[in-house]
Amino acid sequence: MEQFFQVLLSGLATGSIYALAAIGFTLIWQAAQTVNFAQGEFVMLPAFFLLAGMHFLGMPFWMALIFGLLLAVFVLGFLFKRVLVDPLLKHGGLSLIIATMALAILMKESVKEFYSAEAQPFPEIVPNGSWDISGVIVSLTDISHLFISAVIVIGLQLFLNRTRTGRCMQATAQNPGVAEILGVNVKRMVLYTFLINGVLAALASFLITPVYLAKFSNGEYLGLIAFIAAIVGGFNQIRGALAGGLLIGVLDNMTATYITAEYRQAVPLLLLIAVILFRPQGLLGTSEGREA
Amino acid sequence: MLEIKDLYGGYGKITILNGVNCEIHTGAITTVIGPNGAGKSTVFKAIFGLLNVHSGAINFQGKNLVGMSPAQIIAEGVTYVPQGRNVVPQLSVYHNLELGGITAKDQSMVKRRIDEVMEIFPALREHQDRKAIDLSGGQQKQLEIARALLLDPKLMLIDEPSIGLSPNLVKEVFATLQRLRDNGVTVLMVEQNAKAALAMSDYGLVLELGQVRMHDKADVLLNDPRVGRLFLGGSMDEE
Amino acid sequence: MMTKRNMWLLAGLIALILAPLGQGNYVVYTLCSWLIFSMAAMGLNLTLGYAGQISLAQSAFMAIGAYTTALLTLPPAEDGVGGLGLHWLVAMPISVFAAFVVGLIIGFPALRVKGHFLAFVTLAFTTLTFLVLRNEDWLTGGTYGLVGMPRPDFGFFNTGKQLRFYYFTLAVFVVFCLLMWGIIRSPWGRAFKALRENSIRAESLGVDTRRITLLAFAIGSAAGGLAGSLVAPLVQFIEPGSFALVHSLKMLLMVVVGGAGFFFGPVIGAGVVILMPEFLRFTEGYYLMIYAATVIVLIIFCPKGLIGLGEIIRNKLRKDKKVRGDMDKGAQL
Amino acid sequence: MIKKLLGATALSVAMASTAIADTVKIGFVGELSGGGAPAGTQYRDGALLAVDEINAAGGILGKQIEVSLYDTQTDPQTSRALVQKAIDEDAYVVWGTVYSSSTIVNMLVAQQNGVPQIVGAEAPNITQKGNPYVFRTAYGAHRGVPALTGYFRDTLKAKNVAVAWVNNEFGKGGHDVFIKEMAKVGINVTADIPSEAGAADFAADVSRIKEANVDAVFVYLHEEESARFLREAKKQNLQPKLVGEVTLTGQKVIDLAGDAANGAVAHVGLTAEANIESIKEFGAKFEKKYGHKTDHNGIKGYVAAYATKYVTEMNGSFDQEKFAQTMHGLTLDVAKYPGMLLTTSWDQDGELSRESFMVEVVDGKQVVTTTVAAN
Repeated sequence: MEQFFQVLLSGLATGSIYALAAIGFTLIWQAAQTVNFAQGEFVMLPAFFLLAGMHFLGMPFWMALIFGLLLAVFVLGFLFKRVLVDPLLKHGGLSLIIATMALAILMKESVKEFYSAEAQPFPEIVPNGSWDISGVIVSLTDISHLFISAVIVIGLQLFLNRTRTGRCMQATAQNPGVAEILGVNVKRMVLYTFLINGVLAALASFLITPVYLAKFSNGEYLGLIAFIAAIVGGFNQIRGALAGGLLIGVLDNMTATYITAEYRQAVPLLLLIAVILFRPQGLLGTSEGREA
Repeated sequence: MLEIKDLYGGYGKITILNGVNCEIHTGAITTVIGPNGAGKSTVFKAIFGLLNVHSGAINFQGKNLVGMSPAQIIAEGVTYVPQGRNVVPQLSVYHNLELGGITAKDQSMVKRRIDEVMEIFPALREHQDRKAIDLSGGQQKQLEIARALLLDPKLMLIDEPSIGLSPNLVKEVFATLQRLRDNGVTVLMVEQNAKAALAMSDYGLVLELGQVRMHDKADVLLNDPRVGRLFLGGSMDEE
Repeated sequence: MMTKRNMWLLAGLIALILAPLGQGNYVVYTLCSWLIFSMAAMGLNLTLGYAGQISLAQSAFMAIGAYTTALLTLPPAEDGVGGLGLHWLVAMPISVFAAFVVGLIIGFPALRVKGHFLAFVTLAFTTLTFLVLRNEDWLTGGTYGLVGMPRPDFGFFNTGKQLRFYYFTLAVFVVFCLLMWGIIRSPWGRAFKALRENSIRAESLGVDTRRITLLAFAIGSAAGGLAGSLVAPLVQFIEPGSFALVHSLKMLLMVVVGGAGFFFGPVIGAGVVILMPEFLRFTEGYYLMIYAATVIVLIIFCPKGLIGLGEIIRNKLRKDKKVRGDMDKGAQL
Repeated sequence: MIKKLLGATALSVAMASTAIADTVKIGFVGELSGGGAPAGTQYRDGALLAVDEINAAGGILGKQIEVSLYDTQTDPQTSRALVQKAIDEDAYVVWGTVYSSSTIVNMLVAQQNGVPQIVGAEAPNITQKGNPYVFRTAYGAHRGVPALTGYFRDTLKAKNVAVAWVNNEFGKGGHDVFIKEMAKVGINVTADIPSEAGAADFAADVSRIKEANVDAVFVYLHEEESARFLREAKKQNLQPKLVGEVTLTGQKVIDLAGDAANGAVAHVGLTAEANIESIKEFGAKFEKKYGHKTDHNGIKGYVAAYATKYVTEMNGSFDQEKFAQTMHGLTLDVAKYPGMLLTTSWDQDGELSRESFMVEVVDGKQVVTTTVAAN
């Protein structure tokens, strides 16, 4: 039983970080109707911004953290939209999706060539420490991952629901045609979405890299998982992505513990296929949410 | 108040409007009819800045709207209700209404106006905290019209308001439009259901191949045999 | 009648026949892989270029073709994983058919749902295929793979030597191109083209877009199976890693770089991907970076790929002359 | 377009084959990009360091070494093509690859062409296929893992053990040997846990080991995964001794795992930290030239280059067949052949043996606890 709770807790903690990446995915999907195949690399990169800030620019940790965050927002939010998304959107979603696949390769290779091919240690954001609660080791890292992710998600929900800008973003995402005729600055709202995705990617990066270690290939699996989480949870709902992330995190760990290690990766994939076939709007998604 | 002069325009390089000329009567309801592909909805999009205008002018109260963004056009006092569903599905009725005033600087005024339009549409007040997607089709259309009224427009463009509504609801929507006209709003409407629309309108305008063919009092058009043959005959029950 | 287009095709074929003469084994080997990947990419082009759907399963279909061929052609083993010792001519059609059937099974449900869900389903399928190949070592040799697939011997023509294997591959390639050509000119093919030009209009003309897309996908999968069936005797070693997701991505980019929807686009794309490392040797590790960046630039500025780029350049050079209509058609068939 | 491409290919090949008479060509075929790049680039750097030294000292039999680098992108099929290319371009010996999956494919080509190949790969089956042209620079897992059997049985007195291994040809090789060895000495393997290469989340793995109640754990993972495993083990307070082969106590693992690496034990064939003058000196030279530390792959590359020199000079000619013959059953004593860093022997299969070490991580440093004699 201790094992069950141990694995559950670990799964939730990892899943909460998957959720951050998955939410970004969902936002981009809504704002630009595109699938960002580079989302995993978006989570991989900010950690290297932070490391570069510390090691090349000699910044103290907290300053490098802010530096990494801002650079991520600029590069992954602003530049990504301006350089790639804007010119490609008019060619249709297909070109853009393929371009993000190429972008993923470009980002991975660039980090490998310009930073390092080897994994790098990454400073802990959260201090070490753990409690033993009747056999279950509860670490500060796990708890804070869950807590920080929850705060981010709640904050984002509040922003989207309680502020006028947030509601304009929702309008843009759910019905861009209407947002435009109401005089919403649709372009700016779409930009905000990309910037928020940059923030989410950076935060996910800073939280997960102490565990995963900074490596150029980190995004491969993370991207896939975020992707599955978003589809399984429901592409048009933030809470869908959140639930999807947590579900996949737990399911992955439970599978590895109780069922099979060899086919561990298969379980999320099978879930993905099942959801696409039987409930394409996702477990929590609403199918009539947007006019396609 | 609205005068369209030699308007040419379309999507990309495809031209749909081939020199539209007309002057809309202030404070009246004018219905635009015409066959499919005549450019009815396209005229609306052109007025509202959503279209490539190749040449020509759209003068509204002495200002040329060509080249303005939707936000600027709203500020001039024009509002637009496109066809189909136009609510933001996951936002509440109240917040949908609020979006109607998103371009306004004075948000306390927007709050007041929301109250006022909800007076006109009591069903919206009743459901103000529900998600727009959960309203009935007729209520959603009411919501769209109410939202369009939020900034007290002088001209309302409304495209196919009857689509998907039951005959009773259509009557209700038409009555609403007449009430608006009586309060001084100029209404320009595109309607598939031409007979019923002309019957409640003051003026009618026939558009064909991107040009204005006829523009007269509604009852004159209703009794015109050519119009009857072309647009009123079977079109009532088509769809 | 010898049209200009046919002359170009003939010149291309002669170039392909002459290409390996006097070259080292490595160049000949690379030319073989180019032809094989061209076929796989041409199959993928049906799905991407004509039906406008992203498939990330082409490497999985190659795996199906390669493993089927390997298991059928390998000699029976006393211990461990062995095969049936059949001739390649028997193994190949079975491999192609297997890929075709699996393509139908995967594509049918995936294409029922709107949007780019085929991309997700095929992505999952490729990874699942990898896991099965890796874990079921009683059948596939697991992570160690299968070694020593024989190269086909046609009695009068044994393909054991590299150069001979190249001509064997070239012959398969030419037959394959003729078949594809036939498919594209058939009523189905006309439906593909209608689909590419305007899917909404195609639908209104009574084309069942879903069925045609499924067919395009399954035929494309069969092409992947054929390519796999050639990879097994070419490399004489297969292992799960050679058919991982990244190879599907690579093939997808081949199609885009060459020019999606153009008959010979994938051939050029495969040429760039497989031959470019040769010319960019000085770039060493930067090769993949340059490649990815090129793809992005190409997609932004010339979405029709290198063939499209060729067209633009040609049109610029001959601004005064009217571009011949048949050339346009010749490139885009 | 096609003709142009082909023309250019022909040109580049022609240029490459106009070799200058007083050089000897070596083909370096390795993982310079892709997932294997960290290992492949180390192997390359080690080899090139040796090449510089050898050339500065007059080359091999008076000929300067000219190394052509071929990047496999960590793809076995590419590596096969590139070994072919290196041979087409008259490589005398091929160095690499480090990844076993690539070596298994491309060694067929070198064998068919009769070109000796000195590899960094460690999968057991490489030297079990009767290929007379393949030679290792580190012994395979089937030699290394049995060296640990005594440690499990006698030192730890283990009854039940767990094994955590990476599910690829590297890990499976070690895993299979380990299972056999444990069966031989009657130790139960009660938890057998594979993980994917590149796996990041070891929570479930560690938790299963914990539940299995074992006396020791054999950890056979790549460097990064080892580090992640160690951190998770520390987090979950895993008590049994963690024992590895080569990778677990590597400097990279210690850097990445921090104090979670303390207490880990491994049997190491080559370590840059070994308290041996020759290796320390090599480590210093390496760090001076490249600005970063070497690992065992750097040593392997260095040794590959020197073995090529010594064996050729022993033969007195650049005869490839003779090279292979000489190397079988050869012992190079470090006293006479300092470039080998340690006395090294090859058997009839190209398998290598030399002395090795038991290493424990103490306060973030590798400490050699025992030296294991060559077998």
